[in-house]
Amino acid sequence: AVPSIKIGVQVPITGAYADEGQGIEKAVKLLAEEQNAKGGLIGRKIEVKVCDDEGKASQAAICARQLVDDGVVAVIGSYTSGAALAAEPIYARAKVIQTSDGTSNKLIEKGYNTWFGNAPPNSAEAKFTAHYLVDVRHFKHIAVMTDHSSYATGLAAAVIKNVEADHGDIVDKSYINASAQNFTPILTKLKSMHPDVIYFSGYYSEGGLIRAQMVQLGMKATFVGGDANENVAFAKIAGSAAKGAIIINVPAPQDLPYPAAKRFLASYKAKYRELPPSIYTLTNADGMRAVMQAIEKTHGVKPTKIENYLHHMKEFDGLTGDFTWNRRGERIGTAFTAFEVQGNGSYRIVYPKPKAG
Amino acid sequence: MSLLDIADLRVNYGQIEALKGISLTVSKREIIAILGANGAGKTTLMRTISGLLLPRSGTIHFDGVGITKLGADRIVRRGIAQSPEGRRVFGTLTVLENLRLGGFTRPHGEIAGSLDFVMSMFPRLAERRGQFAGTLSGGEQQMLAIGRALMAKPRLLLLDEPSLGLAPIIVQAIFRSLRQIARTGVTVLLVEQNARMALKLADRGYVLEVGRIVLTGEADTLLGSSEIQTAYLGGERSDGASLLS
Amino acid sequence: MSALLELQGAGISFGGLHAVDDLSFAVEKGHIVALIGPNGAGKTTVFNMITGVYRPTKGKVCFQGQEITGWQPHAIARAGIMRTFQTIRLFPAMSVFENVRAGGHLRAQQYWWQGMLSLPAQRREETALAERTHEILCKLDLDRFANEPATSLPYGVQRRVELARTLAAEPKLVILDEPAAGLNDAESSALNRTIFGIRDSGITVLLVEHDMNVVMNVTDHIVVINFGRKIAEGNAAAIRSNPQVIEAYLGRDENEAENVT
Amino acid sequence: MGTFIQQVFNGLTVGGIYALIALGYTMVYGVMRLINFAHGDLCILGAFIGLTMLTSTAGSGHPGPALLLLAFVVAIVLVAAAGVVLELVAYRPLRKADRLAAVISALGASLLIENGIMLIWGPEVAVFPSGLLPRITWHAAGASISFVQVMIIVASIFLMAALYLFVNHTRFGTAIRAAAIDQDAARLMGINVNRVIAIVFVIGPTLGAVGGLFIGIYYREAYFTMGWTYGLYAFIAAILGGIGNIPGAMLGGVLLGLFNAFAAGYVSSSWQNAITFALLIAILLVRPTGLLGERVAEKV
Amino acid sequence: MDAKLKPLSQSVSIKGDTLFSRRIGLKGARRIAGGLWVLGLFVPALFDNAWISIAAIFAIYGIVALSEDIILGRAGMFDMGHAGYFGIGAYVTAILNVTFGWPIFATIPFAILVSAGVGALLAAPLIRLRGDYLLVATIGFNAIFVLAMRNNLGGITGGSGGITDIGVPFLFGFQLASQSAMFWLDWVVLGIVLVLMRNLDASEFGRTLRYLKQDELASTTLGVDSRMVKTLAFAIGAGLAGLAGTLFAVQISTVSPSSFVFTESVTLFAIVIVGGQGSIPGVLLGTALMFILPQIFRDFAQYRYLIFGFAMIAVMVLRPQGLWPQRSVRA
Ligand SMILES: Nc1ncnc2c1ncn2[C@@H]1O[C@H](COP(=O)(O)OP(=O)(O)OP(=O)(O)O)[C@@H](O)[C@H]1O
Ligand SMILES: Nc1ncnc2c1ncn2[C@@H]1O[C@H](COP(=O)(O)OP(=O)(O)OP(=O)(O)O)[C@@H](O)[C@H]1O
Ligand SMILES: CC(C)C[C@H](N)C(=O)O
Ligand SMILES: [Mg+2]
Ligand SMILES: [Mg+2]
Repeated sequence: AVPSIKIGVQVPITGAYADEGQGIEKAVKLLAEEQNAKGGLIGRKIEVKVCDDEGKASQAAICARQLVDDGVVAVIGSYTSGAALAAEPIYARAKVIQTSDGTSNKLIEKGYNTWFGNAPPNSAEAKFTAHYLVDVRHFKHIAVMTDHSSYATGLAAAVIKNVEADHGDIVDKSYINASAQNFTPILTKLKSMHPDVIYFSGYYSEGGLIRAQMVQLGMKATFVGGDANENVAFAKIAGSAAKGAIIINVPAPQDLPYPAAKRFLASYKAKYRELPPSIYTLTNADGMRAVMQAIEKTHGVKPTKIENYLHHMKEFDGLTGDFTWNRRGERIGTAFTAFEVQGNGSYRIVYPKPKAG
Repeated sequence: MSLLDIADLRVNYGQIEALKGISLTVSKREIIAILGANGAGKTTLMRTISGLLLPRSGTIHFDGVGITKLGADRIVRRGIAQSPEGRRVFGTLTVLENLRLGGFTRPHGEIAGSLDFVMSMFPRLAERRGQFAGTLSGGEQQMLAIGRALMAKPRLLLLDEPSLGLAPIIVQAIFRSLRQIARTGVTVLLVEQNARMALKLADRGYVLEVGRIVLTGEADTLLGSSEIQTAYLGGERSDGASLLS
Repeated sequence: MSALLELQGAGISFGGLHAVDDLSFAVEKGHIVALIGPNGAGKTTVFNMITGVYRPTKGKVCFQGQEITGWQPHAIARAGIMRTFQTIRLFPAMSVFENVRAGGHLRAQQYWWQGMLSLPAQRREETALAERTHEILCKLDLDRFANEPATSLPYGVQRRVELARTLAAEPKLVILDEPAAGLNDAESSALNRTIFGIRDSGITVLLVEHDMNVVMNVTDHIVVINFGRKIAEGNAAAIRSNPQVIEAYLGRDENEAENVT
Repeated sequence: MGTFIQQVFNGLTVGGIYALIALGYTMVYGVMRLINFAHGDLCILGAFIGLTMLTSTAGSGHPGPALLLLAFVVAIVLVAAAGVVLELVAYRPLRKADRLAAVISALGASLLIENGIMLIWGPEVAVFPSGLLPRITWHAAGASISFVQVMIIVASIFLMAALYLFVNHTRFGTAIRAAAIDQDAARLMGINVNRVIAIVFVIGPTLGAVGGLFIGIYYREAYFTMGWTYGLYAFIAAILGGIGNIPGAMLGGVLLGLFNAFAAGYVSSSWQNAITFALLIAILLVRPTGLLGERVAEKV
Repeated sequence: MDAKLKPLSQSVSIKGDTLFSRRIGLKGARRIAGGLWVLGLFVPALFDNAWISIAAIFAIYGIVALSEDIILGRAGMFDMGHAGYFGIGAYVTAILNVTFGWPIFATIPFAILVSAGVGALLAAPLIRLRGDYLLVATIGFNAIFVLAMRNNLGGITGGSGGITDIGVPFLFGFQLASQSAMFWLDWVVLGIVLVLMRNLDASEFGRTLRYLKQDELASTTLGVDSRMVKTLAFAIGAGLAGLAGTLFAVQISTVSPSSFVFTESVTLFAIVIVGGQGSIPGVLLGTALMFILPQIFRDFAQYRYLIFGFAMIAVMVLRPQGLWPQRSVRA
């Protein structure tokens, strides 16, 4: 029989980001199944190998070795930049394609050929964020909060740099510990500084709590969160306090106008009886789709050929919009939006102003 | 009528058989001395009667009722209290709390009276009533252990080497009180190394050897027996324990 | 000749309690000295002060003319004082052999890294240590228990093991806290001979004991304390007839058993 | 000033929760010398059970506080039952063994409960319904304190005091303390040690379930690994106060909460835990058995 | 009189077991252990890369667990922060190699010395603490260490993502890049550590640790300088853990705080107890169970820790002394 094509999934199946990891796993498996139902890829079945990196760098490195030892062609994941970073050199040395939603700029600094970010990098997000905070909303006093992850620290630093370049005033930069729950001490301190806005560059699990505790403490400042706050759990955790919070990211799944995206969401819902937790289920699905397309187009699983194809592909028709990859594996060609969380937990795009109709 | 009736009791520590078929009877108001060399199984016997060890076979009857399989706490409620080897006082509780615990099974109202009795028997305990038992001297702890057992107002009092570590004057006092206590209707089972004193006090005695009863009789007879004389009362030992000389 | 061990006005208090107060006495080299007194008189506390387990709050302790007040226990051991405990303290998960070998700790010269590298000098020393331990076990008639777990043995044997452990350190002074407790008369007579044997091998002995069979028959000198203070001092005959000692400690008659009935 | 007062309340709220959990640690430790590493997970089990009650009764038309009370009762009963079973299965067989064996058994139990929770309730964050309690917030001198916070602080003080009185001023309490020191000797006093231990394993988890549910109500979320984190902090609180000592656990919990608040609020939020731990170590160096721990010298 | 008195000398039973026969037993066990180690050398020839890397990880964690056992199993000090020392070694190697370009082998002495130094420095004041209080203090140390690494202490630890892309060791001009080569390196170091541990147990210092564990007061009155000995035990344990840290950094090629968190210390602690305190084969068996099984049973994904927790309880209840307890007298 012809050997199967092995695709790895390295994501947090357990831990704080379990729902995101499981969403990615589900998306990849769904795509593989659909493809196999069509007779597979270049005549070979796709076999998905999953490894739980728990969202931790250490476990990610172990996963990377395991998946490499399993003989995968490409790996989808991980969700967090930290886990993707730890695995990156291992995949690069083994010539395994890696596509992840990790947006930390560190991921592209090393210039590995095997790296393909399926979400736009932090540098772009930071530029947009600074513009939004300073030029659009005209916030006078900006407080920045971040956790210690590679992604959040990098994003916070980039936002601060861009805000300062735009002549905005950063009143404070504070660190929190991810996995903590009590942020009232730090918020109390910030409250006494009277910021107009608190920008949080970490993940939704803390973002939701921060937002809730701001309201509990009677803080009037606006909450603006980075892309990792986009997850259905944000609004659930923040509860009634979620209303009015702003999140900056590429458009959310429901806001994707493309037919392919609508189809994908429908079959996802049919199969798993729920919607994906965030847009990253779809960006990673795009990663998987791009890899499959490359294998198909190059008629094989030669890493160099696949890399080459992906780097030079013109306008990939993504579920999350058309994009291309530059030489460094950076995703190019997706616009950011700022959206506001509504009372029912849905999002409304507030900037750029949606064109009527 | 016999108060305590033990038949063919066998007790093991893992593979080691510590009691190899012990039978004995104790009548009401008797004072019984149990003698035996180190490791003979005296403590094992006491612990088994109290229910801290489960025998492998054999039976124990107290006042006609089988208590062989009863838990230690239920046995106390039936009227058997023990002052254990090694004293086992509650170190981080005060002397007073220790004594009160001795009366744990008794109605609240009766405790005060017993406290007075014990404190008059051991005035040192009254002086030290607020001190943590763990910081008492060895002898003071021994007094506390005996006093605590008395607090239960038992019908059968088990004393495992009560004279251990006590000054001669206290030992005399304790043995005098034991006689008094026995007169009030308490039966006493006494393990002692101080064989002479124990046999002077006791009505009858048993001699244990490697888990078996090897000798029993009236205390006076035992005191006069040559075996007891040589083995326990200071005669020469055959065993080569005369050392470094 | 000056005393081997000397206490000068030593005292310690716990909270408000003066457990030992202004106590002075001396132990001459080569003697067997007993410290006696009622329960709670402070005897064990005195031992604890001498061996550094407690730090005296008053006075001085001198050993071989050198002040050792407040030294750490291990330093005092190094100076040549070894002790046993009122409640036996053997290493519970070790055999008799291993327990006694532990006494030779101070005799071992090896450094930790020599041990880890198993250098020849270290191995030679190990053999010597094992041989010496066996000698002591034989001397105290413990050789047949050598491989028994120490704490499952009968009480009397455990006491002897503890004694052997102190002797393995080749001390100048051994301090014994109630060595005869739990022994019957026959056994305590045997203990008397052991104590003489220790003295004859050149080691000074200081002991606490309530067993008059031991105290009156082996000691060269007796110190009596009550409430932490010395109330009498002298040889056996003198102490036996001292009214204060009789009243506080011995009771009406030393051969007290007769008086019980 | 307002900021300071606010920080005190911030600390007290969390400290109260730590204290409730720490009391359970200290009780079990006191009697069995066992660090019950599964205690934190039992607490969070309480939170999840309570959550299930709340979501399944939501919309039944009964008033919020009544539903909340029901949730507390059910959580307490089930968690206490789990505690007793745990003792029976994982700890009782090890009573005579090296105490570390029981500690490892407790770690195993912790993993078991934690992952059991994950399998039942899923690995994602579970969110509590809002609006169960009056949304009252008091504002004074620039500080805000909510009804939930007051409830947590008051309840933990009340439960601690009740427990203290029970343990130190009742016969049964003395029995608990006696069993804590020497089980065989306690049995010789007529104390049913098995029952004492079973009751301790009812009291500890009961307080834990209350603490766990408070966490859920206060933060409005629960997830399966949370028990480990809270358990660790509560254990540290118990040690800080002197493990085995009831007011100590309370004091330790509150201090830990305050340290956390002040470290994050006045020094550095990113070094918050380091500062807290450094303070903890410093305190232990000065008082090696905790603030209120027993200091009975070993008598030889 | 119902029986005759027997001579007293029979009142104590004497077991036939002699020191000599025990020695044979011990030697036999050592031969088996040595044989297994030699067999291990053939792992790369017989298994695929997945298994070789599991074997390499086993060797590394085996060393850390053995070093924890010096402190916990032998000296009886509750060290629940051991992953910290392991981490120090790994970070020293990572920083020297990645930031300063040192060859891996040159970093080893520093990894050992820095960990040992921190171990000694911390232990010196902390060993006054007993039992659970020491346990919490060491947890505290571990937490502080992890936080310091997360906070990118001095700008050299790389924050929570840690340091990636650690190089491979060179030996006599050969690059030990393949998984088999790395495995042999780990395996040889494990062998050396095993010999050191065995020697330790047979030396006065090793015994002194056990005296302290069983009765500190009695030990000090026998002349044991407990402070010094305990500090030294911490230093040696920490130093060996640091050595393993180097190997870990090389094997995983990434160091990050999450590898050295308190939970890892708990696992190390558990290995020693599950395997058998003070027992070399026990600790290795414990390592195999606690670190390797979860790796092998990855396919059980969600159930694996549930099963694992259940197994921990079962092992302790059925074998409270550990799977392979130290050969000692049974009390
Ligand atoms: N916990 C135990 N485990 C194993 N063996 C034990 C245990 N306790 C006692 N033994 C053994 O059982 C036998 C009887 O011991 P026991 O303590 O009953 O003797 P005893 O007559 O009270 O001696 P002593 O005069 O020393 O108090 C001894 O051989 C002893 O070694
Ligand atoms: N650590 C301590 N804290 C408080 N009191 C103590 C402490 N140690 C000893 N004591 C008290 O000091 C007194 C002397 O105790 P010590 O143990 O020295 O007596 P002893 O003479 O050895 O008595 P025994 O013959 O009964 O052993 C006792 O009253 C005891 O309660
Ligand atoms: C999926 C995203 C929330 C991940 C985040 N942007 C990161 O790089 O870690
Ligand atoms: Mg006995
Ligand atoms: Mg004494």
